[in-house]
Amino acid sequence: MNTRIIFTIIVISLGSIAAILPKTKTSSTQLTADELLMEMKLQTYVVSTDELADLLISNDPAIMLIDVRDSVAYQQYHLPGAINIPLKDLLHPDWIPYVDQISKKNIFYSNGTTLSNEAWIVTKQLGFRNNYVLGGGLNEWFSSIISPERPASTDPNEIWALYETRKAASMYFSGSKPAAREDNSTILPPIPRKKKTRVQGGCS
Amino acid sequence: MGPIVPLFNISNEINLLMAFIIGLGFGFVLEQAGFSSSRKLAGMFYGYDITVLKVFFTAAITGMLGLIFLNFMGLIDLDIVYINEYYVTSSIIGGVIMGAGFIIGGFCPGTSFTAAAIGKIDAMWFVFGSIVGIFIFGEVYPLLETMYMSNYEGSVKISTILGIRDGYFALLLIVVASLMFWIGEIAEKKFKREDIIDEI
Amino acid sequence: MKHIYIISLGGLILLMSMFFIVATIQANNKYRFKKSAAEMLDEVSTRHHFINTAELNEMMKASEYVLIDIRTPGDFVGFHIEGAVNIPFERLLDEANESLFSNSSPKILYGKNSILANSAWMVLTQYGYENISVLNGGLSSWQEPQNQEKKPILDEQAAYDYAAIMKGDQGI
Amino acid sequence: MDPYIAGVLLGLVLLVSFYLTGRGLGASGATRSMVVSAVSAVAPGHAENTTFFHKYRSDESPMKSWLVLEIAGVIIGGFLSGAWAGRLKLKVEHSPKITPKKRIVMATIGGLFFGFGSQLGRGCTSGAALTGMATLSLAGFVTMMAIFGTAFALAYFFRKNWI
Repeated sequence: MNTRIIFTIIVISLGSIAAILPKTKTSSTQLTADELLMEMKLQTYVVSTDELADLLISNDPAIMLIDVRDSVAYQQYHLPGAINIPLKDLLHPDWIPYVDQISKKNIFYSNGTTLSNEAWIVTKQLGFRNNYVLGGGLNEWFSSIISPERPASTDPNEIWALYETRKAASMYFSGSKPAAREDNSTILPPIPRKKKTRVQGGCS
Repeated sequence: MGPIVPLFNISNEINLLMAFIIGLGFGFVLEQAGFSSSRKLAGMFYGYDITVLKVFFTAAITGMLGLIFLNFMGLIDLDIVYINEYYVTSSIIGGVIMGAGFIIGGFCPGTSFTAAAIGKIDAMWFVFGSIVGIFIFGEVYPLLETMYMSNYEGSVKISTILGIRDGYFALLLIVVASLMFWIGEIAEKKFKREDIIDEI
Repeated sequence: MKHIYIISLGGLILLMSMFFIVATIQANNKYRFKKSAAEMLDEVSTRHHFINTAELNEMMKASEYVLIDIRTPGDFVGFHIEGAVNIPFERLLDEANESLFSNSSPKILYGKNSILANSAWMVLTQYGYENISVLNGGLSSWQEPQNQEKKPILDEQAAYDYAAIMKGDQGI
Repeated sequence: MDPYIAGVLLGLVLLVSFYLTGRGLGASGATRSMVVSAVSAVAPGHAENTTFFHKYRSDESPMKSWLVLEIAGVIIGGFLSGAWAGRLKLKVEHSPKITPKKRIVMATIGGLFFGFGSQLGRGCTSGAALTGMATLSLAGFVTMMAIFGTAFALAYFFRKNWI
């Protein structure tokens, strides 16, 4: 038995193993299972409605609201300045520059939290950063900001203070519409995230 | 998780040190394989010594299987590993010119360095020739620029083009290479040149 | 020619030992994404994994099912659906639970509502586990069973007529 | 050394290179670095005006380029191996049918072709073909087939040089 035969046997067997290996993709941006669960548990990616109201009132240019509901629901009502990326189109090449970028803070929202949460998990798996979720979604937005519940007179001062802020925010959003941010055509695609670049190599 | 240098922001000095050590291994193996002899290299095209074919394909298969297994085991991120860019026209024309250079000169750049290192004078002239060749290319580059840049296809993998998984393609290549080794060894017996083999 | 055998044998042993070393590293790193993001998106869009209370009742009549409560142990002790086991969300991927999830019998996840349970479902599905469902609406829908259809996600139902409120048709 | 074992070792060197630095092996790029820095040193104005030299000109010394360091390793590694095997000897290797002078001319012409082709093809046998094949890149396979195909096709015309 010469070297060629030994070599052939070894590489053909290794090659057969390679051919039957399940298709897996190793990515350096992948979170470990524990990190993923921890982040979900701690809800670090959730923006509360009060925080969002603050950001919108201060006209923070660094936030981008993304409505992940279908376009009918978006047409009927959407938050000021929001763009519409229905969940099923999230990974459409046209939208990738919006969800995979570094210049803005993307906030996904839907009626509740389920759809936006799913959008976040999908983008997280791909290693996209700067994506957040509006906790409670539009339902929470309306119940807490647009029509805040009047606290009982016996409630402590902090709750009253919160109520007053919310009431002011409510006036802001239902009164004069911030029309400047309404026109979608003026929203430019954000700066794409610097991709993990391939190493320069070969003879160049 | 590899590749280590780009992922862990290793300093350039360490990277260069790694380059030197990798080069040591590269040069040692090339010389040990007998690639410092132009007549051994050229033997492949006349059938009396197919060492080039054996070493070249064995190395490519080993590297390929290694990358597939490393990726499967989660030890390397193939999105970062360099994949050659494919410019159809210039790859083919460049390859044809290099092929002509190979049969005329009897070396390729890597082997010419090892051969020059052990004192082959023809290899030193080959290195000189390649320096001149690159200089000429630099001078005539404006004339060739359109051709150099035409038909760009990106960093495309052959398995993607064929629409099969990397593993299948590797197995296919291994089977083809094994057949080539077998035929090559038959050719080695048929075109045997004792005089040349003794000399190199 | 004898040394060739020795060299190839040595090489083979080296290769095998490397393979084993790497294989053990792999064993420690078993949680890898088995489904791509696009596949997950498709799967999520079909929403076959949401079940309502009626379906849950139906499933609980069969002998083989695992009902998993992902809330904290404290909440679990307070109240839980009969027959449920408690695996707090952050412990889902612990080694001890691996056999439970790789089992082929149907598994139902529930939490306070369906949001965290849905996250759990997505993580487990990404890691390749199958035959897992989520109780639509979670424990709140179990405690107050409404006449619910399967499809509309309870959490995603609009609680208000947003457009009307914003137009000022309805008083705030 | 047995070619198959040498091949496996070369493959392992390639793999180590991929694992550590994410790039494969290369050779002609080092020569280019040297040419570019030589031109920049001798005729800085010319280097500035020529697109090609300008493109690859870097402010760092050429001795800080990855490929140049790698090739320095190749030369030393080759020398060590030659010393170990007792192959160190100044000589011109040629077929008995040609004179050493003709062999040197041929080697220089071959080098000229290889240098030119490696720039056009973006890499030589090691940088484009070997590394490219290991990463399953289409460019690697095309370049490899073009090199070996042409060499086989022209082998007949240059048989005197070798056999």
